[in-house]
Amino acid sequence: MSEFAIFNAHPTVAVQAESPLAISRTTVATAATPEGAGVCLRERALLGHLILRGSFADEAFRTGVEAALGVPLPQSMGRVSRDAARGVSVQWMSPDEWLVVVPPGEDYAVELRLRQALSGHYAVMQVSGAQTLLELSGPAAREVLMKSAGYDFHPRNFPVGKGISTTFAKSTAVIRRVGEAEWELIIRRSFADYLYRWLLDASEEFGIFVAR
Amino acid sequence: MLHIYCPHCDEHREEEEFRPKGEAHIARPTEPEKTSDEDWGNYLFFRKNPRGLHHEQWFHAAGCRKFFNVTRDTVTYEILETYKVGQQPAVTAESRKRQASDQGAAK
Amino acid sequence: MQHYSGFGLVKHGLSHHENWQRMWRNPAPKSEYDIIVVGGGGHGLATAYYLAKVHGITNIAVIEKGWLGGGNTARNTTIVRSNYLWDEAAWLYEHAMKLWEGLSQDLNYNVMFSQRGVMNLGHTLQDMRDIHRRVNANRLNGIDGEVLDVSQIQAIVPHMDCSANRRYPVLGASWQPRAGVARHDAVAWGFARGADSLGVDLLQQTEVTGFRISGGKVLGVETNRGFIGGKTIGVVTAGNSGVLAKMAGFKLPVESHPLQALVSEPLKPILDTVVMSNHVHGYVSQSDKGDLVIGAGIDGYTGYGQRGSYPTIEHTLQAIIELFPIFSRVRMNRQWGGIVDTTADACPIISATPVGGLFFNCGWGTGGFKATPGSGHVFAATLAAGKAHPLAAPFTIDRFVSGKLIDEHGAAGVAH
Amino acid sequence: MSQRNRLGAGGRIDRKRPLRFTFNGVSYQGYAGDTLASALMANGVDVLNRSFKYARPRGLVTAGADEPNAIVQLGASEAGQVPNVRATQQALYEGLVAKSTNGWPNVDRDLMGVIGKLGGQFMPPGFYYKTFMSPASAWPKYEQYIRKAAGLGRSPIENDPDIYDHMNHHCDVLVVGAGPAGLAAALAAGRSGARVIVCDEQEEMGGSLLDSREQIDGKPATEWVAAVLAELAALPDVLVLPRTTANGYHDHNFVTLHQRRTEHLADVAPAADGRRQVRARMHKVRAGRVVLATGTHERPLVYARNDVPGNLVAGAVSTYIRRFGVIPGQRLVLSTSNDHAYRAALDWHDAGREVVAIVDARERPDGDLVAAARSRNIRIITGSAVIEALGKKRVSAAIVGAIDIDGFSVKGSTQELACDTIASSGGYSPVVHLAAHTGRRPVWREDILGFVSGGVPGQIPAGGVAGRWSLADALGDGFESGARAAAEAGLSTRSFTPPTVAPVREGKPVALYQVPHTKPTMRAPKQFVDQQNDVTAAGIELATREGFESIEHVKRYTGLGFGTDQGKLGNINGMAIAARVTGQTIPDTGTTVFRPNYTPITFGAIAGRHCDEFFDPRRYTALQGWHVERGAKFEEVGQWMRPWYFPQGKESMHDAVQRECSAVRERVGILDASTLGKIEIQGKDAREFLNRLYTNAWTKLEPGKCRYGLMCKDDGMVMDDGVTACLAENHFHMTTTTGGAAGVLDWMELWHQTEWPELEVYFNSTTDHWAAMTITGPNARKLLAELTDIDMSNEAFAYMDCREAKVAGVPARIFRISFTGELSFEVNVQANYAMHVWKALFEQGDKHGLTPYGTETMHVLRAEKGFIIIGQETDGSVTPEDLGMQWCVGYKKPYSWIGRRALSRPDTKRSDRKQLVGLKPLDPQLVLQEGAQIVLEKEIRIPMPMVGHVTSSYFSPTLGHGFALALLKGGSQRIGQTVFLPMADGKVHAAEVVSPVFYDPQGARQHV
Repeated sequence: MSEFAIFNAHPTVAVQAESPLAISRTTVATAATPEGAGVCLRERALLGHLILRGSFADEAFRTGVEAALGVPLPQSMGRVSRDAARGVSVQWMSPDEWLVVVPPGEDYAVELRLRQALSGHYAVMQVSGAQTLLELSGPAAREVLMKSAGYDFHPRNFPVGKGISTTFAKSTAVIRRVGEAEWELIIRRSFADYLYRWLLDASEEFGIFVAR
Repeated sequence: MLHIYCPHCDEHREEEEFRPKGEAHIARPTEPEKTSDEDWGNYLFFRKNPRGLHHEQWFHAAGCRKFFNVTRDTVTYEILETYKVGQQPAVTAESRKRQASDQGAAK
Repeated sequence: MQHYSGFGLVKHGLSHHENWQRMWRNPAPKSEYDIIVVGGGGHGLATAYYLAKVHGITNIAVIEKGWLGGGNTARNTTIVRSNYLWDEAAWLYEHAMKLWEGLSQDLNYNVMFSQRGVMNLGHTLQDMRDIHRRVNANRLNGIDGEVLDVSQIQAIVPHMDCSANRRYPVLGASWQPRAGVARHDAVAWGFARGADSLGVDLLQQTEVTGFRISGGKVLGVETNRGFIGGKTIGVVTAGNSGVLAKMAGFKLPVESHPLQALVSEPLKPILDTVVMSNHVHGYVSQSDKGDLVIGAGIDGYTGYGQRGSYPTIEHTLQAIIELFPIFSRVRMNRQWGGIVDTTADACPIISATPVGGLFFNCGWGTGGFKATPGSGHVFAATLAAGKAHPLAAPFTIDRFVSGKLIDEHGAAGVAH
Repeated sequence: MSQRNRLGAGGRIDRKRPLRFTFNGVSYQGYAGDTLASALMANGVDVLNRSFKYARPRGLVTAGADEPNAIVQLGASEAGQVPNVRATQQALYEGLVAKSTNGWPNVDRDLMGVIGKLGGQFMPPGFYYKTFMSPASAWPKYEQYIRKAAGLGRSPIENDPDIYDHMNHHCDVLVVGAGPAGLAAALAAGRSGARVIVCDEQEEMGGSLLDSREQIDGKPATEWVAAVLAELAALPDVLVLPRTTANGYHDHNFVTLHQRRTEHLADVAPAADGRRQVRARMHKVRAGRVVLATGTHERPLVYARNDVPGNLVAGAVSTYIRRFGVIPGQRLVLSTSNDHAYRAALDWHDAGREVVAIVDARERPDGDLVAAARSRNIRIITGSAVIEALGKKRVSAAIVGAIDIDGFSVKGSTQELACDTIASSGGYSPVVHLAAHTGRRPVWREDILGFVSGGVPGQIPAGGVAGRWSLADALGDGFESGARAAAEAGLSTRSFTPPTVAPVREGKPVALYQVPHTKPTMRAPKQFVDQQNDVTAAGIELATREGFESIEHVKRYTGLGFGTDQGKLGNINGMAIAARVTGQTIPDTGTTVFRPNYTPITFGAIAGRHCDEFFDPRRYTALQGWHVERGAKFEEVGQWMRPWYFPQGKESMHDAVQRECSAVRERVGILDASTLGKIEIQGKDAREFLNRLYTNAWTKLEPGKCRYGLMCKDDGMVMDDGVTACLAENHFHMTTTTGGAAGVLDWMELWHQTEWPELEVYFNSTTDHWAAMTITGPNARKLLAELTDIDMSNEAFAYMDCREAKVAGVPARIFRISFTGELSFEVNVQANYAMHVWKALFEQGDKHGLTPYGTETMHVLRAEKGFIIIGQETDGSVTPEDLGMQWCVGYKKPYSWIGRRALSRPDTKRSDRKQLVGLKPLDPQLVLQEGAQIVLEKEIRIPMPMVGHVTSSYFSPTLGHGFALALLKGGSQRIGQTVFLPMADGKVHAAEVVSPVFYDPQGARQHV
């Protein structure tokens, strides 16, 4: 009897997948082009998202994760390990929890690799259907974040590479800074339409362009 | 609005990320079926509710989702320390009294 | 006691108001009283008044650490209603309602009890089920109540946005026409004046620092003005009840939380009734002076600071704007907080305690003001007899042991 | 158009930009840079309002936030109405429309004024407590008149067209106030590299420097202001916020700053570049240190008829002259207790108008400003004060008398000085409001005759608010405080040489609050303390006479400080008067507590963007698009939008639900069940964890099996329910109710982290990951078999099994569970693939009669089966036993699971508790009202004992009659009895008590 039921959620036949923003696209943005827009918004849809649980103190767990993912396990709040070329990131969420984001369709393979590499008290859970990643960029992007969340987004407190989770409008979001004026938001599926409309509304005064 | 240091995230966060969860260090009776109705009622409902130093539980709901403890003055709302579940507070009504009397003696 | 009337006002006006008497004396404490009431808020003063008036016991002191009516009596949103769900609570609050209805005349002091009606809105199907349940129960308990549909609501509150495109459209409401508001300070002052005139000593700036207890029975209180003897003591100190209980050596099933409220600038009449919504979590009425009086939610942490957290205020005004988008351009003048002693079943404690002769009346949570005369009336009877008045009997401390809670959260739960 | 009080030169207005505006229907002209107040003054408009109690004519008293009288209604359109705008803080713009808030038929001829004049004598404080009591029935009428007479402006009655928002900030140093101390502090902190925010409530930054007579570094003070602002603007981490009021100071240095972004442009925010502008923004600042540089408010003197238009505080005179180039009148009498107020007379004189006299309460005034007045040959009357103003709608003369301050009396005879303006100054009160919002009581300082901050952690008062009043002191203190604040925030700071300012020597002021009159206070003409609330010195005296000795009582009885100016002008005078008449000192009397807001703040700004659709999120499932397309009506369940029913054409709700119910019972229906909470649990102790959380047992649940579970709180009351599947030995998929999901997850975290950390288990929410579709009805298997790659037979896939399969090519977890009592499969797929599967089911479903159904049909079907809904059949007072669910209670489980102990408390053991039953109305067509109360007798007498209530009630097309679930006292013993349900319309319904399971009690249909 196996301890865990591993489940590949992806069909092997061609199936139209829909991102959480499928119903939201009809809402109109205020800038038709990225030029002159204070904020640009782009969804990175259908990525693989996994929750990884375990103990950082457990060396086997640490090395196992690094072997499976190819990036080190971040130790503390704010840390995100990233392999940009492979599109893999691992973010500290809690002392015993990490968020793993991988390219579309790779989540199952990553789970298998993790489960092969790990043993003892740990967990891997698929949440690819549960969330989506938005890129928010542009000169006014930080101000839009400041309108939406009480966290301190100043470069002194939020250098490039950092990631956190916090309240966002009346929902929550994972927020990562990936460039000088480039941010990633990871939001929950059921709140995606609300947050999409929120971002458009909060960005109106700066002009927002929504990329396809 | 409170600014609360999360001992797991190792930084201050805004109160909106947290939820207060009442008095800390209330242990569930280890043998409930052998516990009297009075003691069970005590465990469920009766609280110290102090005016002054209070050890209370908070939940970092929108952050790391960990419970932790806070020593807070319920009148000034000053937070004197936060510490993890399973740890004991360093600041207590007794320690404060001691501190005050030490200072008195030093003078 | 100087009788108040319109005629009296004219008479005093002609003599430049130089002959008004004090509303109450400022007596020195006696060494011993038959009954001591600790806490000079509305409930404590009402207790003393009814002890003197109904039970003829006049050797009474009311001990107040600050100024009369300076606690939650001075900090609430003045709503009076009795449309509670459960029999025990409904009977108690309706008892109070009947006393409210004659209170100005009884006290010869206009407490400005304004029976302008209270409306509790429903925004979900479950809200409507709960509203029907409560109104049906109220009617069978002899308490006025109706369920209103949206057009009936709109007729009473024409400026509320009842359109279907709100985030939480209004589906219906319960309506208690006899409910309303009263002038909170006047209630304390009226009871104080009435009690004083019957011989009760109102001892302000007198702080209880401990109880003298011997053989499990209370003998009196230690205060900053010395020991004051009394073998029957009623403690009515709302948010500070836990502190007093600790002095007497026991814990209470209460927690003290900040409860905030706010007022707008004064406006010309725009809202003629009291509108409450548990679902969006806001309630509003307009005072006779023109302020919109708005109640905020309770903060989840223990707090004696008479202030709460700012997000609670934000959320409250979001809720008010959800109901009344026209008020978005109105300004908030002032916010403040009270200390409410909450219980697990949102019902009060009117009870004997582990100490003989020592009684507590507390745990009114967010709902104390509306009960003021009723609370005082039944607590007076309880103190006079040394055992619970029938309406107070269900509200013992023991119910938290036996499990016989009277859970008003479900239907009356949030706002008052 | 004449601006007859406009000076020929001077002021910071732009005379090249005239602006037109109307006040009370009359058109006037002012200039860019004017406030509405200065523009009205320029046009000689004296009476701006009527007081609310006595309807007395009132004019401008101040030039700032402390103005009690000039409260106007703004707005050219209905939606653009703004009530209660202080004219002194409203920038003039082209086309501004304003009106007085009181006065009928108009502010000049107010009929209420007659009543006020005649009746004022009979309306002492609290008069309404003493009358209107008989007959009791007349009070509502009286109240109607009281309400009409009260209030200031009016609310708009159209929805607000404007938008508002919030901006969150963190900074090292927040500087409140941009006068000399504030600007110096911002500069010192900013130069150190600190993150600095500096805000000021006025249209222009600079505070007192904008009307100062003094020079800084040998140049006009305004040049220094401009240079500092330029430097601050160039610093990258300094944010300068003009038109921004620090309105509330909260715990742990959290300060809200209300920024007015468009109110100087129009009453409704104009669009910019075709985009909406935010009318007001609330900056929510968490500051390391706060430098409080809020300055002082000048106290007027309290003398008889001091409310006649033309009575101003002295500093306001200087402000109007020097900043706005406008002068309040022709002939000035200044009554003062201090040197500083002499500025008003000097400015007046230098503007070329007549200073009739300076009346100084001190015997021997002596200081540089006094000398300057003497050098101008201005008459100075010492040891005296203005004791009464004459005039009706404008001052015509001042009565001046020599006074004995200690004896509180007028000595000898008085003289009448003809004048049209009386300026007064009783000293300066530090603006300590923000230092008191977090509960610290201000402390009296006798040397400055004012309250200062009681000390707030992390807050540094600088300049005037700290009692440092000379310009040189304020600047020096500002630099020092800014540097200290930055250093405390961990930044290294340089030392600065403050700019040079020529010292101005000022003599000692005298404490004077209420000026004595020749008549005793109770008989003298009204001496106003708080003009907005018509509070007089006599009123305060009367309050104390009646026993209101605490300052809080005085305040509440008289209304002192309750106005929209929050007592900025009157509070200290009022306290001092109360102290004098009760024979106490001011510190003994104490001050009342200051609360937010410092000045009133628009509701919209506090609410921010969280209005309308953003008031609360709407949560959607992956199938929302389809539901909308199919015309679903929605029911909201804990933020989730769930299809309630799917009407076809013009079908009524009743018809749609009956059709959907029949489809499920006879063919097959499909429900979007994605909103159910889902929690994935992994770990070797997962099973034990479930054993402790749920009332029932989980030890023996095999992989591939599902089980229904109940959760209680430790008081034994039911809290949530749901089905949990064992996916593998240490791996479970839990479901919760839709509304309870978040709470259950928190609950599990609480127990795991605080009570049972030894359990090796991890769990996370997967609610949004899975889309769940319930396919239910006799044809469910047939339909699924066509789309599924596994054996769907009853033998291979039994009731309460769970299986993995591909549905329409998409991997799925299928749970064979039933909430309808029919053959049911709940198909779970990764949410991104849900729409594909859903549509594929409909492509195959037509021939099986597949019908989408909503929550209403779900409710009917489950109620027919007696299945409970948490929150409908339960209300926090219901145990598993009350629900007749003893089958779901693990009495023998070894661990005392949550809730178990409480079930044996005396009250939970009672046999006459309310228990779940079914009700069958005797009239089969009747649908009982949900919430109907149950009684045992047909004859209704009020009050009537109630024994329970209807929790759920529907008409069942399957049963052909109405039916209900109810909680009934001792219900399990009453099966077969008839009970009664009295309704509001007087009807009394009868129903038979039956089992709560109405349909297929053996459960055969779900097992097929």
